[in-house]
Amino acid sequence: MAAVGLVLISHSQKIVSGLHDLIRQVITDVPIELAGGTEDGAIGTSVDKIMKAIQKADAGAGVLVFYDLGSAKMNAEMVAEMLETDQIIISEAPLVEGAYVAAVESNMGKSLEEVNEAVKKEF
Amino acid sequence: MAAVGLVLISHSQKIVSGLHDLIRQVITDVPIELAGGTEDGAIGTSVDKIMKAIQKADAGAGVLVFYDLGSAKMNAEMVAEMLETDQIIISEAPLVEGAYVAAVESNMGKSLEEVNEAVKKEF
Amino acid sequence: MEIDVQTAISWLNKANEKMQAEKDYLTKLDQETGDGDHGINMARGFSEVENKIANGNYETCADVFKDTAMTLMSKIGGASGPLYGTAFLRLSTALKGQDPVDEKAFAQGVQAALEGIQQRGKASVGEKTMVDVWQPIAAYLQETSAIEAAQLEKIAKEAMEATKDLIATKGRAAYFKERSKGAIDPGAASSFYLFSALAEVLKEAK
Amino acid sequence: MEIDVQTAISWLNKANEKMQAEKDYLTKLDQETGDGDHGINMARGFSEVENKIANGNYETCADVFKDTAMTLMSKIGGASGPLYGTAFLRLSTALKGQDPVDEKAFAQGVQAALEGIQQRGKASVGEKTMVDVWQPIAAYLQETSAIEAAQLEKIAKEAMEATKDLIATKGRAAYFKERSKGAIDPGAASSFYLFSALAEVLKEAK
Ligand SMILES: Nc1ncnc2c1ncn2[C@@H]1O[C@H](COP(=O)(O)OP(=O)(O)O)[C@@H](O)[C@H]1O
Ligand SMILES: Nc1ncnc2c1ncn2[C@@H]1O[C@H](COP(=O)(O)OP(=O)(O)O)[C@@H](O)[C@H]1O
Ligand SMILES: [Mg+2]
Ligand SMILES: [Mg+2]
Ligand SMILES: [Mg+2]
Ligand SMILES: [Mg+2]
Repeated sequence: MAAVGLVLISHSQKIVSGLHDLIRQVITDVPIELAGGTEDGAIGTSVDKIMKAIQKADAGAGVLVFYDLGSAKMNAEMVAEMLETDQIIISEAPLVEGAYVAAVESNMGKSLEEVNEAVKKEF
Repeated sequence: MAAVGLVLISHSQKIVSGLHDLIRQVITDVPIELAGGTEDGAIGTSVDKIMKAIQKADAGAGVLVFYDLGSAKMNAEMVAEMLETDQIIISEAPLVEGAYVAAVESNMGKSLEEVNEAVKKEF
Repeated sequence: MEIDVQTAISWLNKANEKMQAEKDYLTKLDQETGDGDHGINMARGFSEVENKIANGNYETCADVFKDTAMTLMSKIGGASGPLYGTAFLRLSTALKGQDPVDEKAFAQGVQAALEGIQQRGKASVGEKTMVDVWQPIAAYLQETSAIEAAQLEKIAKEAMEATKDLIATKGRAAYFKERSKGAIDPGAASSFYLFSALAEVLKEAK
Repeated sequence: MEIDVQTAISWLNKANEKMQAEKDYLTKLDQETGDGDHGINMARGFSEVENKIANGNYETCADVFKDTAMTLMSKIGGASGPLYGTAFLRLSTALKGQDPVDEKAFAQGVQAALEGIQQRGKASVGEKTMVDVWQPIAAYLQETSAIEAAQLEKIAKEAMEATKDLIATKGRAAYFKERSKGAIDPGAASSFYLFSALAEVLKEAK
């Protein structure tokens, strides 16, 4: 069975790239896609990057999305609406700490709802 | 009057470097020092980096420390004990979100205790 | 007065002109309590909009506004991207099937845009955001029997200036709490330029 | 039996030998519910310790253990750095002014080291950490009237193996909750090697 995918959104490409390194030391089998920085790599977020990341991270078990600042959340919500699926949840947990927990939980084979609940419980 | 300094500790150099970029867009006048990765830049933390960062970030108003995972906290606590000062507080707030709030609060000229309390209140 | 494809395009081009001219000012406003990129965001976004619609062959205003929405969404890396993007998307949807657009339909479209901004950003009036300009403009357009350009501009301007005394409770400025008081909200300012561009275009079209 | 500078150095060198030999095994254990670096951390840390003390000119065990502590702290990038670092620092402090160290003083030193680990990591017995090995060892050393090497090793080994059935509630393994059951805790394993090295050195010294 496919594992719940994670999408890490940050205004900074470096933040999500480093977070990816951190998680990959521990969890290798969970789909993780990054959407860091704007189209041209500046500080900000990109709807197109977020859209592609969400599509790529969904291996059939849905996607849990983590973000840093509020404007990234707005972009994520817009993408979720465009994709018209209920297989995307935007987590309100802190980016680094939340994504780390989610990776471990997803790796246990839990469902999207279960991973989201497990993450919620930690924060 | 000096502003409360921030120290950002992460297992990943990239995470704190990106977080620094993010905060510096908004707040330029608060001392921020980074302690990311091990001595040789691998994933992990370094007591020596943390020690230097804390000493450098203290401009006279104390230092608020943010970290990602528990072992980074142990290292930070060890440094705080070695430096034998009560001008260091290790924040339990999430790294990215907490440090962003702290930078804004420190920039308002608040004291170490006040910045720490303001950050606590947000999480 | 009616709004046709040409008026819509002129509006957006005029808006771009203003965003370019006020780029530094918008950035300066955003430096007060934000990340200092609002001028860059708006100048980039609207210049891409002008390019995009210059190359299009449009039959309806709805199509013009849809491309505007998509361009702003994908080219702006900050909060104003999804917010203005959603606004123009809702405007486009509301105007679908009507061309040229009469004042009543346009008023309803702007009301839909306002609601889109509020749905996206969860801000009410008084939270020191662009909503504080869009709301009185939407109200005026719905109340009036004939849009007066000067009145439209005046309402937008006063609404923008009134954001000065507000405390931000949404967006990045909210981190500054009481300190956010004293400066005009950047998004309110860019919204003023948008409606002031509309006022000018409507005046010329008369 | 007494522990002098030479015994202390032999202990640490023997421990290094074991950490090098078991590097892959420790890493494998840490891959189960951690980040897979415990073997690397211990091999690196103790090899640096061996280098450091080879170049020193020590008059007391306390000084040997102090350099050991400082080296482990600064050369290990994970939790085991501050934990073993604190342990050896407390051992060093407890032994200050006594040389050679008699069994009673050494037992008190190990007890102080255990307390240091617990203060640093906030773990109690049963949380599937190195504490689960250090605690019974400290207890044995304090109870016995004469340290028996075989008994020391046996206690450490059994304590390490008992961590298999525990659920981790401290450290990275705690993220895995019930899934952390079934494998030996890496830090418990490295602690076993440390005390097994001590047992061998004490046996030889007899
Ligand atoms: N939640 C929100 N609801 C409505 N408007 C918002 C919200 N957040 C931000 N804004 C508007 O966006 C403007 C800032 O835009 P911009 O600087 O481009 O984005 P960012 O803050 O991401 O850098 C603010 O001045 C405000 O008018
Ligand atoms: N809070 C703690 N208290 C006691 N021991 C701990 C604690 N956290 C971790 N450990 C020990 O450290 C070991 C892991 O060490 P290591 O892999 O070197 O560090 P990291 O987990 O940072 O990669 C665990 O197996 C456990 O024995
Ligand atoms: Mg901005
Ligand atoms: Mg921005
Ligand atoms: Mg490890
Ligand atoms: Mg590690």
